[in-house]
Amino acid sequence: MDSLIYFVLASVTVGGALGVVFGRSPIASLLFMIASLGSTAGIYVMLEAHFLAAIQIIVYAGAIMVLFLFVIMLLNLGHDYKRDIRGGLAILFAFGVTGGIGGLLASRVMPEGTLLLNSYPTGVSIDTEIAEKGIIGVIAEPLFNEYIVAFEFTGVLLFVAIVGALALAKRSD
Amino acid sequence: MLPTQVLFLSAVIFVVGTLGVIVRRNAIIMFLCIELQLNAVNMAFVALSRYVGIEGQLFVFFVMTVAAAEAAVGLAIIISIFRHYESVITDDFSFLRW
Amino acid sequence: MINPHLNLFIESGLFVDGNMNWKPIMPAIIILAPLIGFIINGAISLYLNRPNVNSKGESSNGLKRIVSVVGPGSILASFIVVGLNGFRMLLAGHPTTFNANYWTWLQTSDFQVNVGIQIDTLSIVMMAVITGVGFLIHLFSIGYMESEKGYARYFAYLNLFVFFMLILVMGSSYPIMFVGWEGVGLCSYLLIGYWFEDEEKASAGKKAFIVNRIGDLGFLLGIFLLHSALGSVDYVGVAENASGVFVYGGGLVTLITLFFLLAGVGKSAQIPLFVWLPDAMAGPTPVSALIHAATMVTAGVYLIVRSSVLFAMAPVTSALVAGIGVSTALFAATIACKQYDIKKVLAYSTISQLGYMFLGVGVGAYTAGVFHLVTHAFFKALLFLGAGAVIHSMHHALHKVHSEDDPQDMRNMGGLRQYMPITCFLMWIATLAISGVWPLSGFFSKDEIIWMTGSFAMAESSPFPSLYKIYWVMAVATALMTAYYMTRFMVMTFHGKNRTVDGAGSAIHETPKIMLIPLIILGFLSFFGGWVNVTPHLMESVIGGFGALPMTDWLHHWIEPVIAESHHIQLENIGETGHVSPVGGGEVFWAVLSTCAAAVLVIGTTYFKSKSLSYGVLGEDSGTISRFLYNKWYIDEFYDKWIVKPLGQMSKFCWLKFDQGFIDRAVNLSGRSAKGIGWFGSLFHTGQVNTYAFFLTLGLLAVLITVMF
Amino acid sequence: MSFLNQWNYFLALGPQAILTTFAIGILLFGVSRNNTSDEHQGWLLGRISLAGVIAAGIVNAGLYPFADRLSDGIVAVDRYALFSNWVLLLGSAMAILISISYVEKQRIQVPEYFALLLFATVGLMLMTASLDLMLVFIGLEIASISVYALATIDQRSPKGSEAGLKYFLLGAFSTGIFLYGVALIYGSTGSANLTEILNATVDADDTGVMLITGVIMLAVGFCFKVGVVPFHMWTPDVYQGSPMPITGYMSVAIKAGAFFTFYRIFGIYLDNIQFSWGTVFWWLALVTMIGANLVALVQNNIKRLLAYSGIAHSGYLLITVLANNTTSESGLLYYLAVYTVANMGLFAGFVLVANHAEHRVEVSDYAGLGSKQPFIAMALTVFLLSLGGFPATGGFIGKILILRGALEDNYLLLAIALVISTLISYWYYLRLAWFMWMKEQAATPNTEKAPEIEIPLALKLVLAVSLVLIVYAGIFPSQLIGFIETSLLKG
Repeated sequence: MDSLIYFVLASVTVGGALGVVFGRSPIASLLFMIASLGSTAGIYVMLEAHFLAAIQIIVYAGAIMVLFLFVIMLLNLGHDYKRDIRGGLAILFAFGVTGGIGGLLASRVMPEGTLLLNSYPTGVSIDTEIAEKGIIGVIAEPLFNEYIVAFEFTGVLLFVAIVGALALAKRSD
Repeated sequence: MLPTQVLFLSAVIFVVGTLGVIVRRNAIIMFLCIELQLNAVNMAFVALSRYVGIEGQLFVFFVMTVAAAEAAVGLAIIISIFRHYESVITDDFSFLRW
Repeated sequence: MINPHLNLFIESGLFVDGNMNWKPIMPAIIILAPLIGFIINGAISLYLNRPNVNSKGESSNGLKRIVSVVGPGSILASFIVVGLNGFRMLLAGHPTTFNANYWTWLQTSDFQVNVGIQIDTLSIVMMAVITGVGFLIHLFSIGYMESEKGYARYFAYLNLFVFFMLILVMGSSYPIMFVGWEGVGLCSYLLIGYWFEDEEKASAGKKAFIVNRIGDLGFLLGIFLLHSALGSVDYVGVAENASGVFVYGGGLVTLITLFFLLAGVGKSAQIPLFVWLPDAMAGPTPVSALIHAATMVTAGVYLIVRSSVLFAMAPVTSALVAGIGVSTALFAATIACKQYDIKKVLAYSTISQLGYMFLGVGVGAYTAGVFHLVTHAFFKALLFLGAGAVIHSMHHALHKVHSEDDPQDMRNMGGLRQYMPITCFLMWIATLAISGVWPLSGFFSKDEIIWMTGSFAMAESSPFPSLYKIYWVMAVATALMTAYYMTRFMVMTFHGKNRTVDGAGSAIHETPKIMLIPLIILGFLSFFGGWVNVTPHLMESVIGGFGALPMTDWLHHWIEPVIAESHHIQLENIGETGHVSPVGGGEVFWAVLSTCAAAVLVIGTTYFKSKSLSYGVLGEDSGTISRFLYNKWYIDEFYDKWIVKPLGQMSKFCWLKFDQGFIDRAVNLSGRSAKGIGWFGSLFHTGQVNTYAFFLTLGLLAVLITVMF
Repeated sequence: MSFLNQWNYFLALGPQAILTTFAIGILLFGVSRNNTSDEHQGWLLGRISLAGVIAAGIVNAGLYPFADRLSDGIVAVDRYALFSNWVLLLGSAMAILISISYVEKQRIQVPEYFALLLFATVGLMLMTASLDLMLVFIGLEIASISVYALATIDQRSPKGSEAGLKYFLLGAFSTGIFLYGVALIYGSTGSANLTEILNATVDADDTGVMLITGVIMLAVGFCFKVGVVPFHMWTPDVYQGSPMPITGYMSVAIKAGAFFTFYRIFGIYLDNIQFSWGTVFWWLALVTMIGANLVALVQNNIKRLLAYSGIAHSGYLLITVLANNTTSESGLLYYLAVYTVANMGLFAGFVLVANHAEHRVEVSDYAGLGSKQPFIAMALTVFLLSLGGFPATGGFIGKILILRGALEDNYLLLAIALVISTLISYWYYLRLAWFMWMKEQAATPNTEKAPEIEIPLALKLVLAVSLVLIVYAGIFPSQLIGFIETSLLKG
């Protein structure tokens, strides 16, 4: 059962991703993107990362994608662009290069990742910890101890983004 | 085993995102493909965190924040260029070259 | 018995007495004076360049006067201090090497370079030449550059050049020498391109710069290799450690010396990097005299003499040095035979003479190399300045009649003797000197190099005896050719009928005093300068007036401490040099023979060439003379068929096919192909984000493949 | 690791905190005033941001007694980080001084401009001080996002927007690759903390493909930021289109910050597995040095020229990452310090010649500068010579140190390539100098008379200080080298 659900979610994720790349209009691409992100959230649930799954839906698929949608609407980009996708030799080269990287990742890197993950004793799995403290608690502990500096500077990062966006979007004159 | 399968999935999504950046001319869709890449990274982190440790999920949290920040500035830049050229197709404004 | 007045100086400490602990006075002044001159002149030049100042002439005239005082004055101050120290060294007898470290320039874990100077017998000779000849050329420039726009700028550059040149010869280590080395290259670049409105001249400056860079590459790598091998890069340390680390004929020392040779070949315009020097003649003539004849181009020779210990241990490199030198000497001399540009002749002649110096240092005759360097500085500076005076006059004369003729083309000259008698006379001294006519300076220096080449070939265990024999033959041939082309140069310029366009000839006049005085001093030095180093054999023979002439072998003893170590190595490995030439005969015999040959060639060519050039004079002669004239035609034909034509063809071949055709094209081609690659590379920058992302990904893939497989 | 322990790190990040505070203050100040009417806002806010930089510098100096006290956690408190702070602060101070009259003349939104400039510096300083790849990433993103915005900030300039978009899209793309590398490293070593990565690789004689791939992707991310061939392609376009002071800032501060971090990660913490990335870096350094210098030969736009020059310098600096011994580390620090000063000085001159705008950016526009503005021309010539590595300028010492370091680890071929490419670079550096000094008469007469250049005090200061520093660093380098040697990571 699990593997069936995973198969469906994975198919939607990959299909959505391909839809983003080959979507005929920005809106279509965006909707494919949301589908892909949503099914990714499902995969997170299957990986027991409930908190991230929620964040994924709320922040990623929700807020950020809406921002995209808003801009696409604002710029009135709904219609189709024939010359949007590069054709001919370019796309062939693109497939070649990305295929090469994909091939390397799939044939060399990820098998080793499999071995590596298999080498961990099951006891180390974070599931027990999650069962003990709840997922929020488990994430919060390093976030507010080791990574407190990073967390604070994430605040600065968001502030910078706001200032930058304001400075750019504000019409001068 | 699920995490390893997700690891493979993340590789696939990453490659698809990369492909998108190379073949699309529309700045917004290129940006969406970059978001796909980030999503692949997130997937890898989550899959790995299952055994390696909780920090992986923490990193996803940071990556999402950065993605949000990038989205804000990136879309502002796209709006800004749209004001000048009435287009977001990158070929329409490739004046800086050679 | 010491003069009581002199004794007073000794007691008061101004001069040292015969003890060995010699210390220079105010050595910093020597370097700082030109620098201060540069700063003052540079400031004035910057001030004068301001657009609102240019309009009012009265203030700029006053400033110009300041420049005229400061420019040569700073060099004179430097020269006086050098002279003072030189005198003190003389009194000290066998002075110790003076080393002063001012501050640590560079220090890392194992690499230390101090900013310091070293004054020893070699560097003081170089300093004296640089400041002495430099001062005279500065003086000459006052007259020559009088009406030029960037007067102050010119003197600023010239002072800066002297400053860097002094650093080059005074530095106590190779890195400091490199600073001067690069600095003089920069100044040369600036001064070649001095008349910047001319596109061609500016590109000549660039060519000089690029070719010199190739040499710098060798220098830098040589320094680093030297440091890796010896752990030190200062002269004292290198001399101390070299014999312990390197073996005679070893690979490492050969490699290091090859790199240094590359540096020297670039700077001293030897085959195959000589192309820049003829082009460098685009600069003002005094600059050619100072930089491209007397001082900078000899830096390569100085470098080799400085590294004599290393070169003595590398017989292969030394043979290469000598081979490059003598080939360059012969090759450039053939080219000089066919040039019509007055400065081009001198440029090729300079290359040829530099070849002699390389030959000298290549056969282990380091003193002879330095000796020729010194005498060459005198007579070549004189020739260039004389040519400058001619060009100056020609320019003004042609300007007066609004002629577009080239003031540097010797075909437009002729018969200038009547208008510029003093210059002509002085130039003849220099010509005889460079041709090697006894008893002028060039005779002694060139003779010593040729002699040493021959005796090196005949040494007990000479490394490549037959090769050195060939060198010897080539060197002799070059000496004769030198006499030929220099005489041709003089005859075409000063003798025969005046060939300037109508009326211009009368406008030619003797140069002003300020330009003449340096010429006279240089003429004096060109005549007598060679007497400082005459080997005892010659001194006591007919050539030395059986000891009556005040000739010494002073320079030999003077330089000896610096190169003693290399002589020691040479003696150990190849034994005593032979005291015969490859075809027999003693030193005196060959000296007499060479001067006779040169003199005959000079007189002969002068006579015939002047006849053939002076049209219309022949018909007035009669009697025995007419028979002689008949013979003359015969000789002329013979001469034409067997000497002039083959020579001309060879010269033409060398010049057009090899120099212009091959090397010049190679230099241009390398530049153009670099640009072509650059242009091709820039094509990838299509401006499209997709392309850039594609190449980024491609790079990632390539890198991943590299690490994985 | 308790929560309270972390406060030490907040103290250690004092300079960053001060700059952040000042940036926010500038924004508030800008909001509180009706900015459109105020003509001298640039000067005022510029002074405030300069004060912020100086305050950060004072705090930075005050941190020296505390350096090396803390060795765990994700923030490094060491003299290396403090030294990189100096360089970054110097670069931003100069960028601010250059910007003042530019922003006034171009009517750029001043408060945002200066705030973003300070934020970018905060990000870079955070990045150089981090000991955790995640924190590196956050610092990098703070800096990058600020600079994306700064490149685009001139609303009237289409080229600025294009440059900003290109920089943004490719920068985000490289960020994706960078992050994927972090994920792979995290997976194979179990942590993103550099100390733990070091421990995990300590006896790795045959490291897995996953770690190597992660490391390479990480390296590609850095190579993109510093502009290493073939990841450099954005550089010329973005340099050309961005506002001139920002181009200067990019060429100096981003490069310096990225290289400081680059060296810390690869030279120190990934040193154990150098066998995996060494070959790649060797080739990248070679291709970068030769390629960039060759392409620079045909450039006529000074900003593009400087872009390729900057790429070439990245190639030189890559050698120090490769040959990570003490000499090359001091070479890296020395070189970056000198490069920052020289390049910033150069851009100060460019801004002046362009008359605080984006005109007159061709090499031929510099014809006759030597006679019209001798001081600027002289300063620019010295900076160019320093970039080319002429003796008696700071650049020469830097190059010597790099060369020496390379030879110590037997990278003879790279050393030769460095010297050769330096020789090539003379051609285009001196071409510009040649135009300034030699080209007076050859200037085309039909162009309209170039406007008289007024030099504002701030730019005079930048030019003079840079000039003095470059010459001083070339003639008396031992003090700086001595100071650098106390700041090394390799002790």
